[in-house]
Amino acid sequence: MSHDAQVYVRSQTEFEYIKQKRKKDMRNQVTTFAIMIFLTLIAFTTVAAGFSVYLIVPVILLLAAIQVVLQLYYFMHMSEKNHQVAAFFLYSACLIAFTFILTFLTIIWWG
Amino acid sequence: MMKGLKKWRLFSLLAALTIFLSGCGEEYLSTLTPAGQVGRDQFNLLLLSSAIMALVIIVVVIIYVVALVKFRRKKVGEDVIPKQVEGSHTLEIVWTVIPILLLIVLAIPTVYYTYKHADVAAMDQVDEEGNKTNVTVNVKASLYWWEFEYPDLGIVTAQELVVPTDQKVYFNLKAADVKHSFWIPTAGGKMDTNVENVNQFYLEFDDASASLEQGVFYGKCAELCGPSHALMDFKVKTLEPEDFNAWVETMKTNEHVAEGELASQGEEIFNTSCIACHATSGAGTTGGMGPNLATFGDRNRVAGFMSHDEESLKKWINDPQLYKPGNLMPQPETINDGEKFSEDQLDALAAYLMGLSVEK
Amino acid sequence: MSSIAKKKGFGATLWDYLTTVDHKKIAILYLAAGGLFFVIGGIEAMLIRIQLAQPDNDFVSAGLFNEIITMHGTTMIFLAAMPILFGFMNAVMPLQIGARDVAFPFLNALGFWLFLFGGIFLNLSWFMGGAPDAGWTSYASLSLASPGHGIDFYALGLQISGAGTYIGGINFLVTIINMRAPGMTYMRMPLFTWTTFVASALILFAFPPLTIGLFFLIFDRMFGGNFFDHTMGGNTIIWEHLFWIFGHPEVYILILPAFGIFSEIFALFSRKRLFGYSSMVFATVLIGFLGFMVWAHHMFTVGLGPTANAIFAVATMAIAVPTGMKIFNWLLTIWGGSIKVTTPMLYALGFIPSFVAGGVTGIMQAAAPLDYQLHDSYFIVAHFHYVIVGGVVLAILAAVHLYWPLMFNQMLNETLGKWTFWFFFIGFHCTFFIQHFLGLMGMPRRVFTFGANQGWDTFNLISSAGAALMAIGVIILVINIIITVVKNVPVGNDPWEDGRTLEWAIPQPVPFYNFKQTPLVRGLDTFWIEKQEGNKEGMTYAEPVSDIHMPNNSFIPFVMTIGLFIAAFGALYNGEKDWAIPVLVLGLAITLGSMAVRSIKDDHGFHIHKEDLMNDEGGK
Amino acid sequence: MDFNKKYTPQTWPDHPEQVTLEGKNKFLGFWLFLGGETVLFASLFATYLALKNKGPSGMTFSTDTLFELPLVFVMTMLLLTSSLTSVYAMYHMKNHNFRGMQTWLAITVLLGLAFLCLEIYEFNHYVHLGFTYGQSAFSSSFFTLVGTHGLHVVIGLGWIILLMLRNAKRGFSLYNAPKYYTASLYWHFIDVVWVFIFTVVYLMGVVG
Ligand code: HEA
Ligand code: HEA
Ligand SMILES: [Cu+2]
Repeated sequence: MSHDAQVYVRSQTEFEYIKQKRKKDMRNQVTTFAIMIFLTLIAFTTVAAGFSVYLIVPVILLLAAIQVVLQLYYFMHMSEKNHQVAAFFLYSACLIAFTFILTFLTIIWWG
Repeated sequence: MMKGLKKWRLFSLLAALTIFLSGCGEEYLSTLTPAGQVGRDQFNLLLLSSAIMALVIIVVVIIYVVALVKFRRKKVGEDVIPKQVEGSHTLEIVWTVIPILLLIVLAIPTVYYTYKHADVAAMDQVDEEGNKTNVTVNVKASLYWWEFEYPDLGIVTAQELVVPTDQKVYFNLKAADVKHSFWIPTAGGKMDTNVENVNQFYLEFDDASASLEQGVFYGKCAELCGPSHALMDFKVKTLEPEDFNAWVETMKTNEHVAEGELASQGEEIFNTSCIACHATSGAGTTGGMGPNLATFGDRNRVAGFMSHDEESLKKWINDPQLYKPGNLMPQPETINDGEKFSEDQLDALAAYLMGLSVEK
Repeated sequence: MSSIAKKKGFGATLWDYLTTVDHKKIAILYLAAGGLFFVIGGIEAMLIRIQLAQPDNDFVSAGLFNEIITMHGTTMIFLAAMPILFGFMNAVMPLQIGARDVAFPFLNALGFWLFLFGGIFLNLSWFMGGAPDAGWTSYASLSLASPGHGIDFYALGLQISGAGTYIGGINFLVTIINMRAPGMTYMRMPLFTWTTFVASALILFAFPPLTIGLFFLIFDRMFGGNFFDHTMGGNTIIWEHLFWIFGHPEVYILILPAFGIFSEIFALFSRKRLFGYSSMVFATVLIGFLGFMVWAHHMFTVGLGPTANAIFAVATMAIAVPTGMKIFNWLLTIWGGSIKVTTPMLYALGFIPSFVAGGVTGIMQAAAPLDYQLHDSYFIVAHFHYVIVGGVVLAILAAVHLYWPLMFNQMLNETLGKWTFWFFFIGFHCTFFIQHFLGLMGMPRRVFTFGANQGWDTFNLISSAGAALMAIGVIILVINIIITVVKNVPVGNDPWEDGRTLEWAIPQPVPFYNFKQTPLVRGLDTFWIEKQEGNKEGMTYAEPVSDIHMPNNSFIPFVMTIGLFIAAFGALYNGEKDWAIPVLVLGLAITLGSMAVRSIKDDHGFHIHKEDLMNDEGGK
Repeated sequence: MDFNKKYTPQTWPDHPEQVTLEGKNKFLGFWLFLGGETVLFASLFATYLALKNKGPSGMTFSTDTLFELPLVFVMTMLLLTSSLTSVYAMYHMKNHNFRGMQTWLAITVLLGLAFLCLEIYEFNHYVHLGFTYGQSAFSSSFFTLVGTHGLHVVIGLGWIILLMLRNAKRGFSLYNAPKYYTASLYWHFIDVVWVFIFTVVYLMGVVG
């Protein structure tokens, strides 16, 4: 049973529709990619331009976060349904990861 | 009435606990016989938490025993199918809220003492003349011995910490090789000596240690540091402030002269074989490869744990590895032209070392 | 187990077990290997107690003593407790949720072999120049300073066996999420499945930090890294953090499945539904979550500063609340039930006061200023043996009796079982209760001996005497097992008569494909529901009999493991022997090669046809 | 029933990676694995941040003088683009266009290889400067963090190449679709990690 996939034959219109839809999705992916490149460019230019550290660090971290969200949600399809469990575990991982980094940054050194 | 009864119960529980607990252990070593304010704070926290925990255990055990007595199958009947209860919200709230309250009772003093015992702001305080108002000790832990430097007083000692009573004594803790942990159970909790940073805390001592069975408090290394971790003991001598000041003065000025022929012979041997690692004057700063021996004759133990007599001293000198495996003192062969010390040499060394004293 | 052996002959059986991917057989392997390591760890414990029975004892030398405690702690935690629990998870969890097997049978086998060979590698250190001697926590300054190869064995061995555990964790998670039978919603899962789930999630997040910590240690010791060498800018506290980020969740990885086992037992032998099921689930998840936020309570004396200490102290105390929920739910489960004191139930009843005693001392340690006194003293040793032995080991012993009929279709002798219990239980309290006071009286832990003048003599002697009682208990258990296996009387399904969950409904011996037809789950405690409704078969089915797809056995997991095992020797002798790097490369090549074979070769498994299934009346 | 059943674009399911139970399990298991990987890299990042610029007394290496942004920028572009090309590959998988998928994967592999070459060049350069693995705690943590990422790239490449070779003659099936899918997830994840590396290690390093 478990390996048996019901074969579902699409009608021609359905097939055309879904092909169109995929194409559109793919176009969106390319847009996402353009945004990612753009974000990267900003990040590199802020650094190259030599603004204040207190400005640069939060900005590039934010840009990185946005970029990662784009990767996860679009390239890795986390925006699609069927990903609740995956999302739950990934967020848990991020939460834990965050606490580690926070402690390592704060309490490992005593000043 | 109910409230009074409860208070009385808690009080008698605490009283009983105190008596029971302080019956355990030796006065110079046990955390149950605190010798200063820090230890006392921690002991009180122990009493408070034990009382709460005893309460929890009693409640659980009562429910448990009653259930066990009332609901055995023999009692309720072989074929009875009990009612399949799902749960109870009321009960659930009860056993969530009550533990939270108990924990709050424990958490408040916990947080308070955490900050209190970490407060070393007064460490650098000075009086009008610019002298430090408090005694500060730099503790350096090495494979298996302790060095105590008094930076403001310009003296160093090893293996036996000498501190004044009735004031806060501040400590800077550091390890020289691997991590150790500095612990005087009667005086208060321990603090690690790390390799990469200096830890700070303070302790207090109420009374002079002279009245104790051994005349000293026991100190321990509390972090596994190698084979002889168990033997890395030190002793603490507490003196009334005047006595302490007197001790400091002699430490600073005391020039040791070997008395008698044997001791002088010993001094000679010492100066060829041992002086490279061991200093014999208490004045100075840290940095010796081996423990400073200026107060050797006043000590309570040889090598931190062997009885303080010439017999153990000679045994120790002639085979340190046997008695404290893994320690870094050279075997006699390496410092005495490839041979063990002869019995005569040992006698001489022992006489010399036992004569090193600032108290006699 | 014995029945197959008779039919097949030794060689065939051996091959069968070397290549098996069946969760039931892998369970047996885990149980056997874990049991062996438990005895080894137990013997080490006995050596510790003999040495400490009297002051100034010289039964073992100082260095050897440190090796013994290190190996005792490491063996017990990584190679005994966790694998035995994995054994029960493998044996029981898929049956409880109505699955044919775990999600990745191949990886299941791989996980087992990695654990076993990691353990063997670690224990080889005894014969190859000395065991690790820096404590199971292996704090970096000491573990870098430790001469010889002991610590290298520790780091590499744990790395290998840790990989096995990690794989197992993911496997269980996916199994539980994806392979529940129809009707088995999350809120109908038996508690043992729930605790397996949460424990596996903890494994998923707790083992990577350990992996990293061990890699740092390996690089520092064998490949010229500087993570912990403070003269090169390194920092030993990083190891302490990484170890405890792993270490604290690890203790919940151990205790949660134990909680699950006891939840099954209390319900079963009280003939009563688990009280407050949903709050039990909630508490399990909450403990798992909080378990990640408290690790620094092992580091109160490190000098992290009062703010960190205060935060971690309060966070630690919070764990008492969900744990308390569980304790009271169990009490209310037996309250109003019909309690039958069988051997497993006896263990469960012994567990409650023991674990509560251990738990509350944990809360005392959480009070940071008090912990300055308790840390690294025998009080800590008392605490964690109370929770581990009083919780995890009692659960393991209970589960051995409870699930023996499920795994082997035989029943362990109840009388001997009770003897085991009483010896073990009395010995346990005798050994460890007194250690609280030793700690308060100033006795540090990890001391190879102690002087006579410190007031610790009597208590230590009592403690050692208790350990002897525990050993007697374990020996009775071993005898019991031997007798039972030799007698080999089949008992059929539902041997405890009040079984509530699916695993008791399945015919005995369990067919290798588990369920002929996928069951339909109609509520919590589905077997109980069916029985109450008079269903003789004990199950309702979700589908007609149809072909079943099964995975093929495979020798590749074993080969992959051997590759890593060989590579570990190469790493160990790096910079010392000329052959080290070639051996390292060879080992890795074997592993990678077999991985490639696995992915290139088609392995679609096989089918059991409907007709054959119809004729098969259970049995093997 | 049969894994090798031939599908046409018209019958090919919408989510070929999640049709069979094996596929579902792989899919989920892989996501969980990525959760674990997140924590793994977090540990590496945390350590790197704690040890950044720490070394023996008198060490002259520091992030602001060591790193060179142009190289990192090129590497970033290569990897980002390869992420897009693997999206293209998955697009063709959904359309049941095997040739298309293999082609895009091949491009992905080439981009990945280029990235790898630059990384090797970069490491080699540092070693020549004297910034070797054992030079300091900083160097150890840097090489370990970035090297672990590099190792992931190597594994990802090996995996994709193996898949391409193995299936070159066989075409699509429900047996290999989940494998392609998870491989592409892996590749994206590598990119996610790199985003943090170029931000936290290089950009924040250059600012000091
Ligand atoms: C299975 C293993 C296990 C379990 C379950 C626990 C459970 C707990 N542990 Fe323990 N612990 C260890 C294994 C375990 N521990 C080990 C191995 C070590 C030492 C490692 C080493 O150094 O080698 C250790 C060390 C250790 C320390 C460090 C001590 C030190 O080295 O200084 C601390 C400090 O906070 C601690 C705390 C706790 C707490 C708060 C719990 C809690 O989860 C307990 C919660 C349970 C209860 C509280 C009882 C039931 C609750 C009620 C009945 C409700 C009412 C209760 C109250 C209101 C209090 N543990
Ligand atoms: C799962 C974990 C686990 C378990 C089950 C145990 C079980 C036991 N442990 Fe321990 N222990 C640890 C985990 C565990 N321990 C850890 C983590 C440490 C810290 C290590 C460190 O400091 O680094 C420690 C440390 C530790 C110490 C402190 C050492 C020190 O600090 O110096 C002591 C001392 O008493 C001790 C004793 C015991 C005893 C008596 C048992 C008993 O319960 C054992 C019972 C088992 C048996 C008695 C089996 C006996 C078997 C036989 C006799 C053989 C029969 C033979 C055949 C049939 C062939 N353990
Ligand atoms: Cu803990």
